[in-house]
Amino acid sequence: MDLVTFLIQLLNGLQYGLLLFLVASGLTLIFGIMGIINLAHGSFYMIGAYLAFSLSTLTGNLFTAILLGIVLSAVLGIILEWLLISRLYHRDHLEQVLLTYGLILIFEALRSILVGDDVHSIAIPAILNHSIPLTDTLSYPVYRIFISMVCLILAGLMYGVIQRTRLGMMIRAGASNREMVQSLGINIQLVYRLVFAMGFTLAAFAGMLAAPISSVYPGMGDQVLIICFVVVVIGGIGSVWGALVAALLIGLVDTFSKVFFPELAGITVYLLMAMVLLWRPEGLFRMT
Amino acid sequence: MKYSAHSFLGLFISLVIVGIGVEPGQPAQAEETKIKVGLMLPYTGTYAKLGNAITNGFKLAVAEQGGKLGGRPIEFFTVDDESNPAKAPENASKLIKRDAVDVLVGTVHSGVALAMTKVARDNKALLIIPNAGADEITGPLCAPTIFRTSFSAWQSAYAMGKVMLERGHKKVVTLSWKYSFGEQSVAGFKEAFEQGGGKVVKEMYLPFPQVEFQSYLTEIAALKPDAVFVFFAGAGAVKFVKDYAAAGLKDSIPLYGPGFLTDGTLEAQGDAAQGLITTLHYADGLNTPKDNAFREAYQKEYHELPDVYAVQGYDAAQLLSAGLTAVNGDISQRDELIKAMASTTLDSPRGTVTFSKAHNPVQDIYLREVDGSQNKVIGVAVKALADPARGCRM
Amino acid sequence: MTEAILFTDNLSRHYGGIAANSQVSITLRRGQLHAVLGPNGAGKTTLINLLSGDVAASHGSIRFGDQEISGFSAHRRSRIGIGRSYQKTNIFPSFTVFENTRLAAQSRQPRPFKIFSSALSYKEIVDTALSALERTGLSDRRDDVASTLSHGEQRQLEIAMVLATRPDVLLLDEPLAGMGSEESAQMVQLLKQLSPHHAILIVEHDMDAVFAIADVITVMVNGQVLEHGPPRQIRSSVAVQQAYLGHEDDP
Amino acid sequence: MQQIVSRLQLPLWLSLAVLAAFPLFELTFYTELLTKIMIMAIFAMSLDLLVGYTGLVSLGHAAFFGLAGYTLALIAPQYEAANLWLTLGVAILVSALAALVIGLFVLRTKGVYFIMVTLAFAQMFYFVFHDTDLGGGSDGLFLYFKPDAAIAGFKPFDLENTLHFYYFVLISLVVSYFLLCRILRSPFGHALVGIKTNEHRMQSLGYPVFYYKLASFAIGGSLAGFAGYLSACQYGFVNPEILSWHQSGSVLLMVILGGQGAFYGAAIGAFVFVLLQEFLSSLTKHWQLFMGVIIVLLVLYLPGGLRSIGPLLRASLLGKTANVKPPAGNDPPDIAQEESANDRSDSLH
Repeated sequence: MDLVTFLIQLLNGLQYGLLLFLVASGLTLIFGIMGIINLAHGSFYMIGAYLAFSLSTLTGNLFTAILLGIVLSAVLGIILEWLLISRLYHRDHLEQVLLTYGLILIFEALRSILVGDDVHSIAIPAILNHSIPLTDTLSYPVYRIFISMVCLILAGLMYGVIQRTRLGMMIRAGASNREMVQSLGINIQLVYRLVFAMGFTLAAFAGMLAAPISSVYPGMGDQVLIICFVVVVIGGIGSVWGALVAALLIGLVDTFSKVFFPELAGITVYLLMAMVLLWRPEGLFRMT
Repeated sequence: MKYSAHSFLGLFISLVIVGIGVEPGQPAQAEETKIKVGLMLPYTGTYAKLGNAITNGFKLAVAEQGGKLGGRPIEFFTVDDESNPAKAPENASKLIKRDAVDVLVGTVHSGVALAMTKVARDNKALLIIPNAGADEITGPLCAPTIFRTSFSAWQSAYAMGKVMLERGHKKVVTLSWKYSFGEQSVAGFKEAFEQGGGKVVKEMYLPFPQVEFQSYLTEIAALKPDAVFVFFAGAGAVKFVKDYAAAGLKDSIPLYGPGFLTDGTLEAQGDAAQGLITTLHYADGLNTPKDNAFREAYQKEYHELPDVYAVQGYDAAQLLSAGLTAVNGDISQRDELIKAMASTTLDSPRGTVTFSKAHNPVQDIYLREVDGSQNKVIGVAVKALADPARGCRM
Repeated sequence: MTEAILFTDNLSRHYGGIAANSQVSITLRRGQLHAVLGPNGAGKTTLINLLSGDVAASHGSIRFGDQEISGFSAHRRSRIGIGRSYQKTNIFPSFTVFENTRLAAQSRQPRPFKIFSSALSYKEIVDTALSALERTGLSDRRDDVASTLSHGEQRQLEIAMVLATRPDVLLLDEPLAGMGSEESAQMVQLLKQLSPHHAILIVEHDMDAVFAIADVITVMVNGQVLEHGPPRQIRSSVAVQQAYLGHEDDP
Repeated sequence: MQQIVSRLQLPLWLSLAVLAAFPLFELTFYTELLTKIMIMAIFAMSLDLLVGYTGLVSLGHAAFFGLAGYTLALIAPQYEAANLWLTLGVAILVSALAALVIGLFVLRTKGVYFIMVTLAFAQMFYFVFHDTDLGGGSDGLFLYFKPDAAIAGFKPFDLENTLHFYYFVLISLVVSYFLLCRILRSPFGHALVGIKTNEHRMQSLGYPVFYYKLASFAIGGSLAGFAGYLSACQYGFVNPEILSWHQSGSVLLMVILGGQGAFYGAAIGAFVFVLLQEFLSSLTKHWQLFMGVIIVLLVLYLPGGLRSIGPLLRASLLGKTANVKPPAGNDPPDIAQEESANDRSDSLH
């Protein structure tokens, strides 16, 4: 493999990893702060992608669709938390698993009823629909670079919010000591609602961003969910920083294993997880 | 104290068991004359659209004959196979054993179809496959009672091998999903292509149904072949064609494949698919009287244009009709029925279709070019191509 | 001098920059009831946790007889004869009182993975459990579900479970906490009975009880040993009075 | 001793009698459906040992089910019947070994981690069979003959016969049930329940908790393998989907539906789940919507599963308000109830 190809593959891996991070960060926040294991997180990604499809068909513009989609998914997240998730805080993980598993079935069925089972694609907005020539045969799509930039900016924003703001302080405190937060007079219920809506929106947003390059199809949330679990296990539950590192790691391992051991490509990320478990059962960046 | 709880549950189990024992919906014995057709097709999931098109095609053919085939009214039993092979044996046996259908029709997904084939062989049931192209079905698994009205994986890929040679390509990379239909397509292509002196420099596979192609595209760009042969369908086809174009490869390395690459997906693929050359046993713009009539009737009935799957469903009913007509609707004359079906010549919208010894269609494979939202016919790649039916002992 | 069973040498445990225990060196002897006193946060429970293996030591050594055990897991320490009770009642609330102690006794069964014989068919284990219940005065409640016991009874059960594991060393974290005076007296009586055959370390706030039964007292402040000696010496220690007894908050 | 037929036994024996008599109706399809349900019941009971009695919420239990099925399909000769006893032994052994090895990894984690990690490991096995040529890739493998039960020339029964297969599975179900009840009654079983209830205390009482959990995980995995073997036999077909996480999710659902912490509850769960699925999917193609709603309602309003309906009804009939809502997730597993299914002669109460 020559250097240019290697660098391009590196770019591919990073781009995939950054997108994974966007989905997984919501999952890890919901885990870490609310103590909820959410199997429906993949469905949120799917919902985002279908929102992007429906809304961009409706408005004719992907950016408008994404803006509307963000608002809608935040509202959906708040409703879902209020209606169902809020009843799970004092339940054990088993019941959380089941309820959110039920949600997957419901969301998939609703998707089928409302939008149908067809595969749809979404046009890349004209200003981003270019490619940068890299070699005489290969160009790199600008839209993929755009996605990576957006993911990076969001990662930075999240870091800022969690480290610098009052909400971030509540989030950090909530993760380490729920009772203490309550005794400080912070409305934990409100924090939870915001965090859940944020997690929902992050996953949905990732789905919207990815929709033009992945197309929109039934069952698209499943694969994402399980890989996100691996990200969270490797990174450490509740650690956004860990999720970033793990997602990039998985992006790279997955991309290069496809090149070097195509037969084992599906398995390598799980082997990586097994190794991390042996070394650090609590993940690389367990929040303490 | 615990007694009542447990007896309640025991009673419950008993009731449930007895309940299902009583429930089975035996169709009324009175109408003996009805032919029971079991449609086992995907009505949910990725292939739902294909399942519906096949059903529509089948029912259109039945309707054209006044709701009867071979003079007998048809009663439909439907099962959604969800394209899930794990549930396939059970679903097939549901139709055969519970509903006691006379003919089983299905399905789209090859894995499900293989399981159906097994159940049909075990129960000696009559099976008509309106899509799934796994070579084995009319190869090692062939049986007198099993027919296919669609294609084998080998057929359209083999034709493409010839086409790409004619177009002067020597060095080719292949890419496909790693499952039997994909591998068989690549094998069929390779057979024709390398016989004619071409060379496949690399065979690449990715697990079904993954759609993250970027690293494979990078490798194709690094290998710089004359052309690329791919097998993808549905969602994967949409994404691959778009990614191929976005990576800038469309203009430098031509892309070919069996027609599933651009069938039913053109709306989603948009500009990225324009000009792609594919091979398949059906095409838009055939402009034969039969095809025109079929298209008009289909559009009138279902308010959309038919696709290749609708044709295959339509032909499944035509094939059954040919058999039933020969025995005057007496389905108990199994041997006569099968003989008539195997030797029939179908007047299909796609052209004339006969059946090989292994009961796979012998048909023209068209060369098509994407033009707008249509796969326009631009020629015939191979005339009356028959699957070699390797491994079939019949 | 009575037989020394458990030693610690410069035992320390740090949480971040805070030392919960710092260079604690004590010796537990069979036949000696060793009480640990100190204000809240002095590191008494941490000491028990360190000895029982619930918490790993940052530095220092723990020896059991002539064996270095600071690397042993909690269950291994229990199996060599170190039993502990908890400050916050830590039982199996949904089991019967009998099953709580029986399970404790069963932990000493030589072949743990026998999977086809009835748990109730091991007479020795059953007897051990019954005797532990009898010693703690819970015999007549043995068929009740543990969560229905009163707080004091649950404390007794806590001790019964430790006894059922037949330990040489007993680490008791506030066994009298929340008990009525009658129950307290009963427990004190029990401790006196147990003392000759066991090495006992007890963390307790009830001063009267401690001075009545302890053979040796260690006073801890801020994770460190302040004073060490027989009750008389501790009572007269100026340092202890200043640091602890002077502003005792427990009545 | 005088209670030969205990309170629990009567309904259980009744159900057994109904099951034993069912083939007399000669409804081939439903006999086969019941066969499948009984296999799923074994599978669900094996998971209940982990979830309901050891406190290990595994979302990857299908791995062992599928592994045994694949083992059979891989070692069976293509053109003749395999030996039942040999292949069954090998298949269960493979599942047990896999459970031991996976257990070494996953049992290093707890709680939410455990759930995710079991899911991920099962997914790894899924990809092994899905992506490589080992087991026919995503198309799976066929088994053209059911295993042969002959021992030294004597053939006690023929699995190709639907009825024989039905009774073979029925006996397997009964044997599995009593085996599990016996394990539960043993010191080992009592220790497992102790671990579920208060793992920390078990540790400080001197139990090497890790090894107990590992043993439980291996037993559960083996029994799941037994079920997977039977399932592969029944349909003569294995496919990666049998180890998919939806399969793991379904079996977990069966356990909870029936009520965890009682093996007969898991069996009831399997019956109700499969029948419900049959029923809903015959009504509408969007049956998943109803299934999802039922699951959500189950979690919200009946966390104790169907098993808790009886007490709930009684409580509301008698106007009691106490105990109507079972303490979620912390239900004491019914050692006593399971035991009563066996004889109580050695009870010391």
